[in-house]
Amino acid sequence: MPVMSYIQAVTAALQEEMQRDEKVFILGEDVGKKGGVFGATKGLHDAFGDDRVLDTPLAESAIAGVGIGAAMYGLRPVAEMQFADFIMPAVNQIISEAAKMRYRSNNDWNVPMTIRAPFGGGVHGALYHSQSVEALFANQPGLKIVMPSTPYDVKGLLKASIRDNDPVLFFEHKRAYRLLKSEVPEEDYVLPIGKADVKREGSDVTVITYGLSVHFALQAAEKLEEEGIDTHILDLRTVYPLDQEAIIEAAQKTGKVLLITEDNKEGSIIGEVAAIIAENCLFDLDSPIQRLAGPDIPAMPFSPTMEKNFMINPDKVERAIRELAEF
Amino acid sequence: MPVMSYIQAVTAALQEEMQRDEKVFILGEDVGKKGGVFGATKGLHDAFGDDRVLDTPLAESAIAGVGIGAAMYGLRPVAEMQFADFIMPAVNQIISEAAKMRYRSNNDWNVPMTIRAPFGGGVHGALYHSQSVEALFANQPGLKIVMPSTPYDVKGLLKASIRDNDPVLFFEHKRAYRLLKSEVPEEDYVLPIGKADVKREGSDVTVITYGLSVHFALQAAEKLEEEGIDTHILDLRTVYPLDQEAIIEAAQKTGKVLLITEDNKEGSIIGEVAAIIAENCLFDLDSPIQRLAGPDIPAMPFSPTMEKNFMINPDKVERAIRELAEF
Amino acid sequence: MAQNRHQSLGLTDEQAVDIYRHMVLARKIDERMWLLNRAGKIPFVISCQGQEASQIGASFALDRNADYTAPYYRDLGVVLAFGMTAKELMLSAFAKAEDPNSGGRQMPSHFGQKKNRILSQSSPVTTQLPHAVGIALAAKMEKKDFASFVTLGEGSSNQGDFHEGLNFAGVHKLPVITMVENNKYAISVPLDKQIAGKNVSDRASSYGMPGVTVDGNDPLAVYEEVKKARERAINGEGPTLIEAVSYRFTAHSSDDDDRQYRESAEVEEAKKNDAIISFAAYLKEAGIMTDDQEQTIRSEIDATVNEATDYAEKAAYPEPESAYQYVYEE
Amino acid sequence: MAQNRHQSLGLTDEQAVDIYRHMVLARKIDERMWLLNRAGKIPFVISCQGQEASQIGASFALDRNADYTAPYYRDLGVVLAFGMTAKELMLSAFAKAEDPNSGGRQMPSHFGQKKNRILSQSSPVTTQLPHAVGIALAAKMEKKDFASFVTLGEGSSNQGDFHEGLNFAGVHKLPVITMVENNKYAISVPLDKQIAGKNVSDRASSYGMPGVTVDGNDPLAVYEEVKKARERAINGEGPTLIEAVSYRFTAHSSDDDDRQYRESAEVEEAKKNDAIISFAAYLKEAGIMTDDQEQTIRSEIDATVNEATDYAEKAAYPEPESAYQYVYEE
Ligand SMILES: Cc1ncc(C[n+]2csc(CCOP(=O)(O)OP(=O)(O)O)c2C)c(N)n1
Ligand SMILES: Cc1ncc(C[n+]2csc(CCOP(=O)(O)OP(=O)(O)O)c2C)c(N)n1
Ligand SMILES: [Mg+2]
Ligand SMILES: [Mg+2]
Repeated sequence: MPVMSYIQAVTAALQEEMQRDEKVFILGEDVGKKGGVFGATKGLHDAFGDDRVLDTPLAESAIAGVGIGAAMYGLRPVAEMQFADFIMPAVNQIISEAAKMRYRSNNDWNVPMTIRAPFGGGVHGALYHSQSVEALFANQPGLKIVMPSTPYDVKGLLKASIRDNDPVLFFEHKRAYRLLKSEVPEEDYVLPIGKADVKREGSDVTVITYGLSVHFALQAAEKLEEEGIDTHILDLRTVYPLDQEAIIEAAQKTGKVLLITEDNKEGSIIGEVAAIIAENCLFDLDSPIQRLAGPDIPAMPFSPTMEKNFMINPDKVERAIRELAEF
Repeated sequence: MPVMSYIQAVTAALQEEMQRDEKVFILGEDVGKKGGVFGATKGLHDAFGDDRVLDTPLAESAIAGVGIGAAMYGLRPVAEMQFADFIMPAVNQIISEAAKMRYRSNNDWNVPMTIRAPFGGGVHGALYHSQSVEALFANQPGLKIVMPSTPYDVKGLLKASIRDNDPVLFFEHKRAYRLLKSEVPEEDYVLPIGKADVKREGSDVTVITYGLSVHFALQAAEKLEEEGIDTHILDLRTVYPLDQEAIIEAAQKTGKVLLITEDNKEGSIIGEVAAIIAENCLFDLDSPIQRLAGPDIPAMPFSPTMEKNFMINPDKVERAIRELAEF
Repeated sequence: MAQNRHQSLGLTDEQAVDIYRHMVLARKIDERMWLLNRAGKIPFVISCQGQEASQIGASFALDRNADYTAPYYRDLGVVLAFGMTAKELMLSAFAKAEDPNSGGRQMPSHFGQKKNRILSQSSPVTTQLPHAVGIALAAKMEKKDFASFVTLGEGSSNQGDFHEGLNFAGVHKLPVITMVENNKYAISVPLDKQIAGKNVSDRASSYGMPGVTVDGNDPLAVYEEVKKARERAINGEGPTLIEAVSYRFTAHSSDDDDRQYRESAEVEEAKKNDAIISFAAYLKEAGIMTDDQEQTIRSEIDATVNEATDYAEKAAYPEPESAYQYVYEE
Repeated sequence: MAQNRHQSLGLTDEQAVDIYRHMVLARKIDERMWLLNRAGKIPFVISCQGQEASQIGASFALDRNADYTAPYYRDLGVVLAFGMTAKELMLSAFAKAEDPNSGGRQMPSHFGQKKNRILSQSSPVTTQLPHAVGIALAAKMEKKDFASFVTLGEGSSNQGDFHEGLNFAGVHKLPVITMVENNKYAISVPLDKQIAGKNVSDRASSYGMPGVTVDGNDPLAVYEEVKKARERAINGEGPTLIEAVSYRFTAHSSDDDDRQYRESAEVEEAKKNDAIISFAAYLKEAGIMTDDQEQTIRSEIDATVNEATDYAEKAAYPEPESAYQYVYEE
C-alpha cells in the first residue's frame, strides 16, 4: 500500500472522484494553474482542464452560492475556501441556503456540494490563518461537518462527502498536510459520514477529540502506556451531527473523560460532547468531564512565544490524561 | 413606576442614550421614518433627525462594517439587523473585524458598537424570521452576547451595551416585544453585562435558561409550586461569555438541572452550560443534566401544526421539571 | 402603429392575449390573498401588484419548458407563467401539506418547484442570484441550450451577492439574465436612499455585460429586452442585466403600513399607469380583444381563484411530526 | 515640459524629492524583508514592490496630519508616508513586543496605528472598505474636514464588501477616497479571470461617483487624481474611485512561487517600467536631484534600514502570557 501524506490523500480523493463521475468539478481561488495555495488540487487542472478546475474571482459568497446553484442542477461541486478563516463571507450562503435547501423545499431540491477548507494552527498563520471554525456551523441542521485526522480517513471521507447528496463541510488540518503520512489503499473506498472511530482501545481514561489533536493524544497515550496508564481514544471524525452512540459508549468504557479541541474553549463543539455525556451517562462517570482547549482569545497570535502558548501539544495532553488517571 | 412592554423598553433605552451622549446614533434598514419593522425606533427619527437615525441601503455587511468604522472613530453606533436571521451576511464583519479589533491591534483600536436584532419564534415567521442565532457567535472571544428576558432587563442591559467599549450583540425576543410588560423605572440605570440573574429562588430543581423561555419557566414553576415542587430559575442574560460562577452556584443549589433553549438542541449554547457544570460540579448532581430545546431541524416551519411542535412552551417545561423532581 | 407592436416582436395575437390573461390571474390571486389575510384566514401576504407586466412580459420571452428561473417573493407572475397553478399558490398561502413550494414549511411567496425548474427561494434577499449563476454555469459546462433567469428588487441589488454573482457570470460569460424589478421602494426606503447611481442598469458595466432600463409597466417592452438577452445567452454571448421600472401598489406586505413613509397621493398617481388597464387598452386598440372576451377572461379567472381558494382552505395541514422529515436525504 | 509637472500640481521641489525618498525607503525595507525571510529570520513577507509610486503619490495628496487611512497589506508605502517608521515596520516583521501594529500578534503587513490614523487591518480582504466609509460617515456627522482613504487590490474589488461599502458612501455622499491598486494578479489569477469589466474604475458609475484609471507607475499622476478626489471629499461632493494600474514585481508572498502561473519574461518586461527608475530620471531631468543627492538619499536609507533591522532583531518577543490580554477592555 502506498504511503501518502494527508494532503496527497486529499488530491487522490479529488482526482479519483473526478475520474469516476464527470459531474464532479472543483471551484475556488487559485485552484487552477497554481493547484491551490497548499497544493491540494495540484495536477488536476492539467488533467481535467479549465472547466472542471475553475479559478473563481476572489469572492467566497459567490463560490458557495454559484456552487449551490450548480449542485441544484445536479452537478457535484467541490468548492475550496482558501483558508477556513475566509469562509466567513460565505456564511449566509452556507447556512441560509445550502443547509436549508432540502428542508425548505420539502425534499424537492437538494445541494450535493462539498466545501473544503484548511483549518487549524501551529503554522505561523496568526489570527486569520489558524482558526478552527467548525463551532460556527455545528448548530445548523442540514449541514454535515467532517474533520478527518489521518490520510486514510481523508481519502475515504472526502470521497463519501463528494458522493453525499447533502452539503458537507470538509475541514482539513493544514498542519497535518505534510506532517502526517500513512498507508492509503490505492483502491476506491468510502468511510461513513456521521460515525466516530476508535483510534486506540484503552481502559483507564477516554479521550474524545478530532483533527490534529488525535495525534497528540496518540503520542501522549504511547508515553503514558509506559506508566501503566491505558488510554482509550475516540476520533469524532464527523463533528456535526455528532455520533452520540459512540460518544456514550466511549465515555462509559472508562468513566473518565478528557475532551480535546484546538478551538477556543467556550462554545467549541466539545461542549456539546460534554452535554451529551452529562445527559446520557452521568452516573457512569468517576471524574468530572475535563476539557483541554485553546484559550478564549480571538485566535492564535503570530509571535512564536504566544502561538506556542495557544496550541495544544502532546505534553499538555499527557498531563491532562495523567491527572484524570490519578483522579 | 410606569409599566412598559419589552419593545417600549428598547425604545426608551435608545432614546435616553441618544439624549445622554451625542456620539450615539442608530443605523439600519427602515429604522427612520418607519421606526423599524417592529417599531423599536419609533419616534427617534422625528426626535433626532436623519443623521442620527440613519436608513441604510439594504446591505447588512455594510451596516456592520460602516458601524465598525464609525465606532473606531469614536462614535457609538447602534446597528439594527431587521431580523436575527439576516445577520448572516454580516458575519465576516462581526467575527473577523469587530470581535478581533481590540485584540489584534494590541489594545490600540476598539469597537464600541451595539448590534440589535430580534430573534426567536412563535410568530408565524417560518424558517427565516424565527431563528435563534446566538450559538453562531458564542465561540468568538471579543464579542459579548446579551439576551434579556424582561422589560426591566432590556432597559438596563441595552444601556450598558451602548456604553460598553467593546462590540455587543443584543438579541431581543420578537415574541416578547408586545407579550411581556412590567414595571420599568424612568430613571437611568444600567445592569451588568456578563452576570446571570436569579429570577426565582427554589430548592428542588434548577432551571437555567434565557430569553422568552425564562417566562415559560416562571409560569411552569408557579404551577408546580402547587404540587410542592420548588423551582430555582437562573436567567443567563449574557450568553457569551457565560457567567460560570452563577451557573455552578445554581446547579449546586438543587443538584438537579434543566437547561432550556429555544434554539436547535445540538450545538446550542446550553451545551456549553452543561459542560461547565459537568466540569466543575459533577459530584453535586443528583440527576443527569437535562436539556429541553428545539428539535434539530433547520428552523421553525410556517404551518401552525409544525410551528407548535417546534416551540418551547410552559407545558413542555412543566413536564421536564416534574420529571427531574421525581428523579 | 401601436397595433402591431406584439406582432413585430414575434408574438401571436393569442400569445399577446395570454400575457394579459396571466397578468390578470396574478393580480386576482394576489387580491384574494389580501382579502383572506384581512379576514384572518392566512397570516401573511406579500404582493406582485404593479409588477405583473414585467413578470409576465419577461417570462413569455423565455423558453418556459427549458429555462430555469430563480424568482423572488413578488414573482407570482413569473411562477404562474412557468407553470405553477392558482391552486398550488393558494395551498402555499394556507400553508397546507400539498403546497408544492415547501409543504407549508415556508412563508407564502417563497417559491420553488423543481418540475417547473423554479429554484427554491429563501427569505434573505439576493441569495438566489449566485444560484442562478450556478445554473448558468451548469448549462455552459453541460453544453445545454437553456438560460437562467433571476429576479430581485432594486434594494436587494445592494447586497454583496449581487456584485459577486454578476461578476462571476461576466467573467465566465454565462447564460444568465438578471432582471431587477425596480418598484421604487425597499420596504420604507425610497430609491434615492438605496442606490447612489441613477439606474440599477448602470451597474452592468461593472460586470462587462449590457445593461438596460425598461418600462416595467409595458409587458411588450420587457418582452423585447428579455428576448434579446435570451438570444445573447443562448449564443454564448454571456449575461445581461435588465432593470424593469414600475411601482409597488400595495404596502410592502400585510405586516406593513405604508402610510408611515409615503403619501397616498403618490400611490394613486402610480396606479394611473396600472399595466393591466393600459395593456387591455392596447389589446383592444389592436383589435385582438373585445370587451366581451375580456369579461370572459375575467370570469374564468374568478372561477379559477374561487376554486383554488376553496380547495386550499379545505386541504389538510402537514402532520406535526412531518416537521422532522427531510433535514437530510432519507 | 516634463520638468514642471510637479510644480504645476502644486508640489515643491523638496516634496517631489521627498516622494522619491519614500518610494526608495519602501522598496528597501521590502527588499530587506525578503533577505531576512530567505535567511530564515522572519517567517513571512508580502511586498509593495511595483506599487510604491501609487502608494506614495496618493499619500502625498492627502493631509497626512488629519486624514485617515485604511491600508491593505501591500501598503508599506502608505503607512510610511503616514508616519510609521522603518523601525516599527521591522518590529512587526520580527513579531516583537514593541510592534505598534499589533504587538506581534498579527502577521507582518497587517497595519494599524491609531496615533497616525492608520486603521487596523485583518487578513480577510476588503473588510477595511466599509470601515473607511464609517470613518467618512463620522467626518460628515461631526462636520470635520478630513478625508478617509482606503486601498485594496483589484481581485479584492470582487468582494461584496466593495459593493456594499461604496454604495453606502455614494448614497450618503461621504468623503472617502478608494484607490484600487491594480497589479494585474490576485495571487495566481490574472485580471481577466477576476473582473468582467474592462477597468475597475468603471464600477464607479454603480455608486454615483466619478471613477478614473491612472498610471500607477507615475506618482505625479496618482497624486493629481487623489488631490482632486480629496478636494471633492472636503467640499462635500462625495466619494471617488481611483484605479492605479501597476504590476506586482514579486511573488504574491514569501509562501508563493509565481513561476507556477506566470512567465518570468512578463515580470522582466514590467520591471522595465519600474517607477523608482523612471521617477529618479524625472527628478534629474527636472534638475532637482543630482546623482550625488540620489546617492546620499540611498545611503541614508540603507543606514535607516540597517538600524531598524538590528533594533528589531534584538528586541524582545511578547511575554507568552501577554497573549491573554486585551480580548476585552481591561
Ligand atoms: C438579507 C435580508 N435583509 C433584510 C431583509 C428584510 N427585507 C425583506 S424585503 C426587504 C426590502 C426589499 O426591497 P427590494 O429589494 O426593493 O424589493 P421589493 O420588496 O421592493 O420588491 C427587506 C429589507 C431580508 N429579507 N433579507
Ligand atoms: C476573504 C479572503 N479570501 C481569500 C484570501 C486569500 N488571499 C489573500 S491575498 C489574495 C489575493 C488578493 O488579490 P488582489 O486583491 O488583487 O491584491 P494583491 O495581492 O494583488 O495586491 C487572496 C486570494 C483572503 N485574504 N481573504
Ligand atoms: Mg423595491
Ligand atoms: Mg492584485
